[in-house]
Amino acid sequence: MLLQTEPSSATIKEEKIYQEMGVKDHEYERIVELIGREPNYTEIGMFSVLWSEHCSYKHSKPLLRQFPVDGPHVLQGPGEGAGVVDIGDEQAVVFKVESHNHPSAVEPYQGAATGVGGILRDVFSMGARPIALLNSLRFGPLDTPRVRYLFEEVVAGIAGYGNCVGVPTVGGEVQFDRSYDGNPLVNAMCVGLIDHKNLQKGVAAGVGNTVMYVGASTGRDGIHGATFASEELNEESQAKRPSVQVGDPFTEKRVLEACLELVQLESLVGIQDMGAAGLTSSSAEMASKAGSGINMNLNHVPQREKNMTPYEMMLSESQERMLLVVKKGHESEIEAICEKWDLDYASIGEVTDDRNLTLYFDGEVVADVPVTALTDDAPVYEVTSTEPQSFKENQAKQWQPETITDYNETLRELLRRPTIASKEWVYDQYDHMVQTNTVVVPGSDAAVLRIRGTKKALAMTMDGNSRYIKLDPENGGKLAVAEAARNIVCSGAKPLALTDCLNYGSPEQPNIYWQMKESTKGMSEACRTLSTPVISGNVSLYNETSGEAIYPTPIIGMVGLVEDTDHITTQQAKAAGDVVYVLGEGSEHFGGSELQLMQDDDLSGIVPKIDLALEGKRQEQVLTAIQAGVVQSAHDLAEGGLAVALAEKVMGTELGLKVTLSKDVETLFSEAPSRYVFTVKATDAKQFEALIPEAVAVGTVTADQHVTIEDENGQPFVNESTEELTRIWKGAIPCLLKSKA
Amino acid sequence: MVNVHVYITLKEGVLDPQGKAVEHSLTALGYEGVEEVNVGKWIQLKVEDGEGLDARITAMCEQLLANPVIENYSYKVEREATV
Amino acid sequence: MVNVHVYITLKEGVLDPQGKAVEHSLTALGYEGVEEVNVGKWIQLKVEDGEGLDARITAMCEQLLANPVIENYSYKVEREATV
Amino acid sequence: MRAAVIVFPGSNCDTDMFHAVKDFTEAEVVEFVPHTANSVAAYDAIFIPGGFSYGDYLRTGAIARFAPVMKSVSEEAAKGKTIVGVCNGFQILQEAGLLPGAMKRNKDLKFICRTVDLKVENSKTRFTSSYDKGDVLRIPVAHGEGNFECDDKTYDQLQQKGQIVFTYVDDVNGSKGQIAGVQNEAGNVLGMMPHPERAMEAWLGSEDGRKLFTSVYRNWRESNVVTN
Ligand SMILES: Nc1ncnc2c1ncn2[C@@H]1O[C@H](COP(=O)(O)OP(=O)(O)O)[C@@H](O)[C@H]1O
Ligand SMILES: [Mg+2]
Repeated sequence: MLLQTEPSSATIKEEKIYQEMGVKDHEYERIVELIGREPNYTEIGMFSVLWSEHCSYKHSKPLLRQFPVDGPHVLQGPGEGAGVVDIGDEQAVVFKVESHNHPSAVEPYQGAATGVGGILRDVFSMGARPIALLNSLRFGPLDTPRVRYLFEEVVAGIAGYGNCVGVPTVGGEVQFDRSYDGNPLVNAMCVGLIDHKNLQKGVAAGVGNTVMYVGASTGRDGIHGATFASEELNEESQAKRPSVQVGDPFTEKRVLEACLELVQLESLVGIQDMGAAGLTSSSAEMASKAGSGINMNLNHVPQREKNMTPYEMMLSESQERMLLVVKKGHESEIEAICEKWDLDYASIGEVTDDRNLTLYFDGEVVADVPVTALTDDAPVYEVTSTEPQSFKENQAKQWQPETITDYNETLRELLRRPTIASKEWVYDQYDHMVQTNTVVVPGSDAAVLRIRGTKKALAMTMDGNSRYIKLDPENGGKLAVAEAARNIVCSGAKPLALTDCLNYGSPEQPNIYWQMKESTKGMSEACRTLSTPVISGNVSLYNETSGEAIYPTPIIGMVGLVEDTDHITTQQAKAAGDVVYVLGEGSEHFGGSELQLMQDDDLSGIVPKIDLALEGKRQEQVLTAIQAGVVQSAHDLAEGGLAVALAEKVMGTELGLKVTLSKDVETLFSEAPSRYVFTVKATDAKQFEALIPEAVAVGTVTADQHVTIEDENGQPFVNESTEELTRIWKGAIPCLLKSKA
Repeated sequence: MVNVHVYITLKEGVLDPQGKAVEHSLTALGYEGVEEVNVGKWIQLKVEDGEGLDARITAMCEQLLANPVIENYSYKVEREATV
Repeated sequence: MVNVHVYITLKEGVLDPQGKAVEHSLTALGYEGVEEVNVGKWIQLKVEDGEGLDARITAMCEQLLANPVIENYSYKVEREATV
Repeated sequence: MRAAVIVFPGSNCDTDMFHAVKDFTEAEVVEFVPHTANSVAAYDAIFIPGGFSYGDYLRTGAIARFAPVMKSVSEEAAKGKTIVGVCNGFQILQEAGLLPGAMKRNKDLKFICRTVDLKVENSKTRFTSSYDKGDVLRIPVAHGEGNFECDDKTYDQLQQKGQIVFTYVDDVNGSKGQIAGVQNEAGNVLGMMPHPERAMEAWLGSEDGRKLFTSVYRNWRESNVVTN
């Protein structure tokens, strides 16, 4: 009866109702051509979500093709729920990143929470047990109540979901910048561990096999979430959402445990989570991958609300649901496991050979479209890309920092910058220890988790610095990949592969498309040089508020393998008397640096250039030295440069540092890449120097709990107690949050 | 001062896992015929009486006490009987 | 079926960290003269009417809905007007 | 010693607890026991792990205490069996009336995960006999509702009867008397918010939790020497 209120095929065409769903005129015409008639309301709804950027990558596909996706260890590249990399002993690591930017802007707690839920399902639907979560967050400055609210709620949402499911949140990053004021970024990454034999695929294979629904029941949550994720935010965004998706981590935990039992069954043919575009995308994609068709009877879909229409059921983004294909006659095996975990389930359809997605409701066919039309035939756009004027201007401009008179004060100020300040306030709320595998907890360059029963461990990190990319996208793309790899190497691991989340503004803007093109080009090149293929990823476009795009923000999630847990290294200095070494030189280019932002509150000029060959060479040297056991601590230089990195080496410890450095802004605050600080036992110094001859001994770790930097004449120009530095660095974010003015 | 009681509940259609869990548990405990359990909030506060009281309470609810994206609220003002 | 509203609050004397935080935030937001904020629960449920209704509701409250160690509860039954 | 680790829907420290008992005591049997089990009578020690049983909906532990297995846990508690509840396990034991007090949300309303200093207040218990009174242990906490509350009369009793087993050295969550762990009057049921099972290996941060498990094991062995 509600069906009658839906517009007819003719009305949809005449009144261009498809436009409200984000379908363009020419796309509508193409749909009509593909299915040979005018689509009804349910059908156009299905096309609108599957042809949205979020599901079809219609603006990003050509760019994604640049990425190297193969490698000797890659078992599964992009295309499934998550990528898979072999780590030996018949085990593999599974990981992927996902954005939940738009939902988090509207309802930060639930938006972030359901983002975590979604990425967990991507990983356990592969058959892997999730062992770690990470997150990468971007907000405006913490100087408005709205941004503080978004920040606090996003963190609480991530904590609320991950903690309850019992997967430790072990790492991530947070940056604050004006460009994210109205459009925060919430990217969540999940890492799982799997035995090769359990590896699953999302395929609807085997004509006659049963399509089963498992998990939470379907409500009217987040209808049109996928299209919503592909649109710019505006005041109507809120009104547009019939209802926000609410996560239920308790159900997720049960779905997780049930799925890990289900994947042991011979009779399970395929499994995929119902993510964005819910039942539509999972069914169409599973059929597409198998070259099959699916018939479904929507009356059998477990429903939470009354009188749901086929349109609503197909587009609902209710959380904690999975779609399964099961060998005919074996449904009861699935049912038994679902009952054990107290989950809803239903047989809702079967696999066919007609390559159509055919939906029945109340005995009638309510949708009947070729699977390929929904998936493979989605449009792909070659967009115009125009280099913005500002790029040339910045390349021609050498930004000069103001002369620094008080280095001590500059260091203090830098440590207080929210982007540099300790993120303890954040990760204290995350259970980062559950499952008792976390060897290196948040607070070092990368988190490290042991793999029980082996000598191996996994290192993982998320990184991305959009300020460099904004000024110089190609070089910035390289920097992002290199930084992630550097963090992995510092912890004693060899980078294996990466996952990426591409967060940008509207691709329909030539200048933005140019950013996308250039930065992904740079990323691809870095991936090749550093041998870190891209095994999975996610694209989030239209991150704009009132026409203002965010900085181009590709985020890298990287995982590395520690061959022997003895190699695990952290950034903290270990003992007084150890020698402090610096590897790599500063640069005269300060474009995009934290120092520039601090002094100018704006970005401009040339950013430090990266030499990928040198980057690769140094990473090898560093890893070799760490594996040789001659490195006590290793830390890469990032925001704030050497001075900040030195301070970070003793934060929270009972140690200090005394080093001699030349008193200039390049040495101390440059954010040039490929730089590290190490501490080495005096007795290992010779061996260390033989392995990294370019490293320069600059001083020693002390017991006097002061960070002292002297010039060549022995004049100290930075001298501050470890306690005071720690206080500033740890206090900065809590202090900003308390200033409720 | 007046006593204000604010009642907050999830909007219709928004998933209420808590309500579901309680309903499930009550049924398991043998209470039959329990339905549509909803767990909401009841916030009590004392506020200065006087002009614009309703506007003030509404503002507090919308700004802080309730989350208008997923919650509905209502309130009741209770004046102590003056002797 | 009748609608039952259960109201749960912390016992007097038990410090309510949530209430305190809300009070603090309201004051910080510029709402003056806000006092004694208490955050409690409001549980709505539909229960079969009939004999022993009060006893049933009381049992549900004491057994599950409230924790008598730190909470007090009260309830209200609402019957839809029969035409 | 035969040990049970109880698993509720939503438990998530069950495996960690299992490893702590299995890898660090000489218990002959360590088994997961589902919430649906009717009896735990076959076990000498019963561990209730942390997590979010039933999503912690309504109140932490409120729904779990009615799980079928809890009836038997209560019976065994009354018989003097050793019962240890950690974090959510503690909350469940409170809801079940096997331990005093109740938990409120942490004083700053945030979930806290961090390693804290814990002081042993009573080392004459079957859970802490391998420690010394006054020992300060490094043990992780991970909870949103660990703010221990009880009335003054109960608090006095806890003090007088030596039921306060652990306190926080610093005010971590607002708990009355900075209580982190208590035992029942009979001394066979312990509840604590910090996670000793996460403090078993130095390279993961701390091994200060080991002695809790060895105490439980040793006490069991000593009281069963005759029959063995
Ligand atoms: N959102 C977050 N969640 C968890 N851990 C975080 C988060 N943000 C930062 N951290 C942790 O804080 C530490 C410092 O982060 P960051 O400054 O980004 O390091 P780096 O510059 O070496 O990448 C890391 O251990 C990181 O994992
Ligand atoms: Mg780093």
